[in-house]
Amino acid sequence: MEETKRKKVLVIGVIGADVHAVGNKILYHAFTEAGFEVVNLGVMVSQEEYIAAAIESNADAIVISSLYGQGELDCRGMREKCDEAGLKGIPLLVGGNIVIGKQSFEDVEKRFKAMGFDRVFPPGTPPETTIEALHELLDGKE
Amino acid sequence: MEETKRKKVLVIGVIGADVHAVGNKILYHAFTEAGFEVVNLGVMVSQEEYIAAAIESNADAIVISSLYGQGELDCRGMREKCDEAGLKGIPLLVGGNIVIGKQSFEDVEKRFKAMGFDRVFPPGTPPETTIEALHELLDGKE
Amino acid sequence: MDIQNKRIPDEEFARLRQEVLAQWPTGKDVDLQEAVDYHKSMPEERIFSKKLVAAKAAHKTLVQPRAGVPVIEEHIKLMQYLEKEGEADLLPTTIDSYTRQNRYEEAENGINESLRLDRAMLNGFPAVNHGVAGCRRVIESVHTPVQVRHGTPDARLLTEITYAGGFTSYEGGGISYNLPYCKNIPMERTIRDWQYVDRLTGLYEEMGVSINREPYGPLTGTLVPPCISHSAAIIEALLAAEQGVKNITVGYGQCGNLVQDIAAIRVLEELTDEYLAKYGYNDVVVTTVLHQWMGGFPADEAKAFGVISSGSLIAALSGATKVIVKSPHEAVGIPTMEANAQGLRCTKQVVNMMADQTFNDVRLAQEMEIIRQETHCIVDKCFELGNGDIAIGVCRGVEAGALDVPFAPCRANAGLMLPCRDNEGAVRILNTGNLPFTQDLKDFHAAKINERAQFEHRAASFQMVIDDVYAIGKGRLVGRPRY
Amino acid sequence: MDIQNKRIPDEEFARLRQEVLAQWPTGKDVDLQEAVDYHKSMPEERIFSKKLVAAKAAHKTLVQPRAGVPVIEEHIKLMQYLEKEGEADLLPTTIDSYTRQNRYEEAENGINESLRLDRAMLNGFPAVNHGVAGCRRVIESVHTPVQVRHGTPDARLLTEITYAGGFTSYEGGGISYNLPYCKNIPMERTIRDWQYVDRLTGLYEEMGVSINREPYGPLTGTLVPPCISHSAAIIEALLAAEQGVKNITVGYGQCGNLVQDIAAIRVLEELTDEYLAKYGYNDVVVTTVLHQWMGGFPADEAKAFGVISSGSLIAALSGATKVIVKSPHEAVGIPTMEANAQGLRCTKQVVNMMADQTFNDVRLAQEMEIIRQETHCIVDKCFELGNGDIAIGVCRGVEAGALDVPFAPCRANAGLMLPCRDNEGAVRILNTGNLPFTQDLKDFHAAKINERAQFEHRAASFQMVIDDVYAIGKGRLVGRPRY
Ligand code: B12
Ligand code: B12
Repeated sequence: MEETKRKKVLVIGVIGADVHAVGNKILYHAFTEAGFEVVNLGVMVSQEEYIAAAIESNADAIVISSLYGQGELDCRGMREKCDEAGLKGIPLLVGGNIVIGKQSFEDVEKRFKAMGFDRVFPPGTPPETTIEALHELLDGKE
Repeated sequence: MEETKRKKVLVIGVIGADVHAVGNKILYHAFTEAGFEVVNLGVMVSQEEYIAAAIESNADAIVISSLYGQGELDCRGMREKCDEAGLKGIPLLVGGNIVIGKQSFEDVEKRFKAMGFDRVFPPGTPPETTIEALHELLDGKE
Repeated sequence: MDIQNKRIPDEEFARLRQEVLAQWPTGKDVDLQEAVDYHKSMPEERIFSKKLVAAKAAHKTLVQPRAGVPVIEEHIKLMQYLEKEGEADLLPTTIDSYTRQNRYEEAENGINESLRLDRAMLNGFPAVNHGVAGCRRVIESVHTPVQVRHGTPDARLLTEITYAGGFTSYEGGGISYNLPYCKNIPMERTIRDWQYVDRLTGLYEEMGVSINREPYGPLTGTLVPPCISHSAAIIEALLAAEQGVKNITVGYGQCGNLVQDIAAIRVLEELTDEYLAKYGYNDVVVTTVLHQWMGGFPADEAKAFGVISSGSLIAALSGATKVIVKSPHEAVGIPTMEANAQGLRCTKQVVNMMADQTFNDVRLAQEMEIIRQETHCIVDKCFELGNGDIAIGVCRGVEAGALDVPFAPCRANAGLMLPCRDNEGAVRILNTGNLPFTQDLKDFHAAKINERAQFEHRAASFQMVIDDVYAIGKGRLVGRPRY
Repeated sequence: MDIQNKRIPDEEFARLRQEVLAQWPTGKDVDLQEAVDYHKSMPEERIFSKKLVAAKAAHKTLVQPRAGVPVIEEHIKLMQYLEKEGEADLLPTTIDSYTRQNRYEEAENGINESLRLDRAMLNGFPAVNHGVAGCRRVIESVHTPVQVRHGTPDARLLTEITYAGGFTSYEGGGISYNLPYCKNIPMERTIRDWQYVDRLTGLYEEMGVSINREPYGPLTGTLVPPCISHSAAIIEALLAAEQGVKNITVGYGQCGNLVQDIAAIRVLEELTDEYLAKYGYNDVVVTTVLHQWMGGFPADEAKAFGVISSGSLIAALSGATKVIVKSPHEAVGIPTMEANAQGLRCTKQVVNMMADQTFNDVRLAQEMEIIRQETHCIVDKCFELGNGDIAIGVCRGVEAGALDVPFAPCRANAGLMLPCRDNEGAVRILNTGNLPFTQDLKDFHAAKINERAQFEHRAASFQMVIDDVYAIGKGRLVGRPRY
């Protein structure tokens, strides 16, 4: 039964001028193993590229990684661009080391939620937690 | 001229049930090198022993070490006992790791000054600083 | 693109130079002769190459942090703090990631946002935007040599501005700042652009100013076997020497196994000297740098200090000329200046406690010989692929996977080789891909990994690699099952 | 006083026991059979000897802090914190210094003052005052074995109470808790009193409860050459074995030179086994403990982490069964529980990163042989001085300076021997005093120190010793002139 259902589609990638590739390669592996269909855009992905890929693949969620610290600048306006492109309400997840330096994660989460992200994750979040969160977000929906 | 003057006499030792001997041996060496006459009582010295030695040697100052943390209990009443024994006003110096744990040194100094110590020193005070302080305290006096 | 390992002709360089300096308004403030005069007027305490040469002679290991913030005043405060409270022997200025991708407009925005929000919004110091005068303010604020550290595929303008700005050392190279640091840039392009950087360095050298150049050793910082980073470092040293560079520091990122790491640093210096001599560059001074563990760190600060110490030990015992230091904040974010200074002081303690000791393991000679053979295989293959021209050869070598960097984001990289640890934690090669290894070397790696697989009662696979990627962050060296 | 190395006869022991238990009111709560039943009812996770034996078999290095505060509730909080946040494999209960000198009235005052002022006024846990029930509250609050750590010349009552209180390991011995820990007590007295402790341990053993005993390795913690602490440890092991102790951990305090330290731990285990076998104790399990640097620490916490890491490395590479951990607060005062846990986690990281590695220096065999020969000289001399009885022999040996501890405060110690570091930082002997060394050994030490003296262009003297005492606190291993 489960087997025959359409796999959920994720668009993943590392945003901005960020080249941290290791986590991205491992997430691709882990998501695929966990039964998702994954469109991996790799590193240095622009907002436009995520959106184009999400439209093309009819994605269920966009999973944004940012490691290098400039994520806060890179992520601004992403939700608005999704809305404009007709991806209203598409789940946006962000994780990695998404701001500069050791900051209170509560503040950081607030800031990114205000920017329209549905889920915001602190540094070092393991793939299992990420996958759990995706199931929570997506499993009810069809 | 200097040479012929009577050497200043110091009574030194480690107070209470404290057996930290290394600093004591080095202080003995350093004070002697610096031209003091030193009566070294070693470790585990009671208040009474300091006082008896100071009287006997006609000491110019008592230098108390406490390393093991229980110095605060061990030092209580020392000034009063000196007064009673006729050592009114004898300079009392204390140094080492004189309280339990990492405490604000300002507080510690205040507490020990209130107990009648003339000079109170933080952990790791080098012999040079100690000798300087002794000169400051004793050089004017005759 | 047409490249070769030949000194860029003066004319061509002059033409390129005009283009480069026009890339951003601050370029116009660069005046080579004035810059050279400025360098010559600097006190010796600020000259990187001199401090390195002295340290090498004295068998001393110098200590250097990474650090950079967007606003000049804050950056000066940071440098002064690391010099004073961190006891840094050498200082860095780490460049932000927009500048690294030549996105100066975005960098400008980052500076403005940092000022507006009163917190850093860039991950480094945007030196191009700050220009020559801004750089000089930094240099003049300290009594320690300062190096530009970045990760910039096309670093030509950055080099012009920072050299004119008084920096006396410069990290990077056409391989090491391509494969780990970009996505779509062909090798020919970065080799070419770095020939420009090296030629500019050569020009300064010819005008009497010796600027230190440092190929970036650790590459992706993640399970990079010594032979890979050594090959990259040696080839970049050769390319630099051809353009007239005379003071080179080759680097290596700690892998975690003591014997392998110490062997690696020793072989790195030896082979760099050997290849430079072999190809006729006889007046280059080679020093070495050990980078403390460059992969995923434990989030806990006390544990991070343990990792930092282990790298410090290796730096000292291997006799590296300097060590690049991590901070206890590594897993979380760019360190505060306090955390950065803590990493430095911890390192200093260990380096100094080990300064008088030597490491003389019975396995050292064998490990050195393995790294020597592997590196020879790769570098010589690149020469062969370039018909004797290493600039051409390295591009072909990367394309062919003869020089293959694990976990590299760049399309130019073959990505066929798969590393993992052996049973003592040395980084070995699970799948040699197209590495031009002899059968003996392949057998050696297979045997080493097989030993571990048997010990762990599992077959060697990508899961083992993943376990190894996480291992140090989780408090181990070898990613054993069920940790 | 009349002593010999013979199991205390049951009758005599019973008589002594009555006296001992009457020394302080809490003594009356001790009931041997009830205590044995209590031990037998404890879950295995709380049994020290079992955890050590398992670690030894698995070649694992366990991690243990020092810790103790005066008030029971606070002490329980501390233990639970170190177990959970410190990831401690083994727990301690460090006893305060009044209890160590049997000053139970002052300890009582210290407890009351601690309660009144709401801060610790004692440097440890006054277990005698807290009594059997108090101890059991501590033991039952954690899932980890707990050891009594102290420095008590006459520890008989403390042993009775803590054993009945459920502690499963006990540190100390008649040499190691005399010479560094008191001023006026004759060796005969402490040897005698520790025979009591060992006999009590033997009684538990005979009743089916194996309590681990640990001679205190580091002595004064200050430039103690391996042969000195090894001799003390071996002799204490022999004395303990005679009284029926079956599970012994011999210890050594890190000196700072990698080769010497690793050689020391390896020889320590080997020689203890050898002597136990030689004198007919064939069923004693011997494990080892490495104490992280026991001398003066740097005040800076980041630097302290460096020192802590260096000891962790040695523990792992030497294969010590456990490592006793320092904290970043070491130079300043008794650590907060947070700082203590930091020291533990830092240690854990390094120990685990080194767990799969081995150390195989070419000089290891020679260094081991030196320590072996030196220790044989001392221990055998003590046997000789006692006409074959080591209890008598060690007293005479200490008196004669055949076993001589540097910087010891006790009058019983000869204090003729003077240690200092050689040019690589190994602790050597500048003045052998009355150590019963062969001429070869004396020459070896002289040559090693001479090498350093020449390097430093100064004669070896007490100033060199002083420089070495301060060196690690000032960030170096060898106290070079002008640091
Ligand atoms: C390896 C590494 C590098 C390598 C990267 C090689 C490569 N191309 O991949 C090199 C050395 C090249 C590098 C370069 C730089 N790096 Co770097 N790097 C690291 C390091 C040490 C490990 C990263 C890693 O691979 N971890 C292992 C993988 C498996 O974990 P991960 O990346 O964290 O990803 C996992 C999770 O985060 C999570 N996750 C990731 N994305 C998402 C998304 C969602 C939605 C969720 C739920 C979870 C999730 O799942 C992943 C898999 O488990 C980290 C620090 C650390 N973590 O220890 C610094 C770090 C990320 N780097 C940093 C920086 C600043 C840089 C540089 C700017 C250089 C500099 N100033 O030092 C450049 C940036 C270049 C650029 N343009 O991007 C900073 C970022 C600072 C900040 N955010 O405040 C860090 C944190 C180090 C530090 N403390 O300063 N780096
Ligand atoms: C070596 C040592 C030991 C050795 C001592 C051997 C011996 N018999 O001498 C051993 C291992 C036996 C030991 C035992 C104990 N120790 Co101890 N020990 C140390 C250590 C590591 C170094 C001390 C030393 O020798 N330093 C080198 C000498 C040259 O320096 P110094 O002693 O500080 O003395 C210099 C200065 O302080 C100054 N000075 C000294 N006195 C005075 C006086 C004046 C007036 C002035 C101006 C200056 C001055 O000049 C001296 C010369 O430079 C310190 C921590 C540290 N400092 O790193 C802990 C330390 C002193 N020990 C400590 C403790 C608690 C103990 C024990 C209770 C065991 C325990 N709980 O761990 C027992 C106490 C036994 C007892 N009854 O006293 C604590 C004290 C805690 C506190 N105050 O809060 C310390 C600070 C460690 C810690 N952080 O927990 N210890």
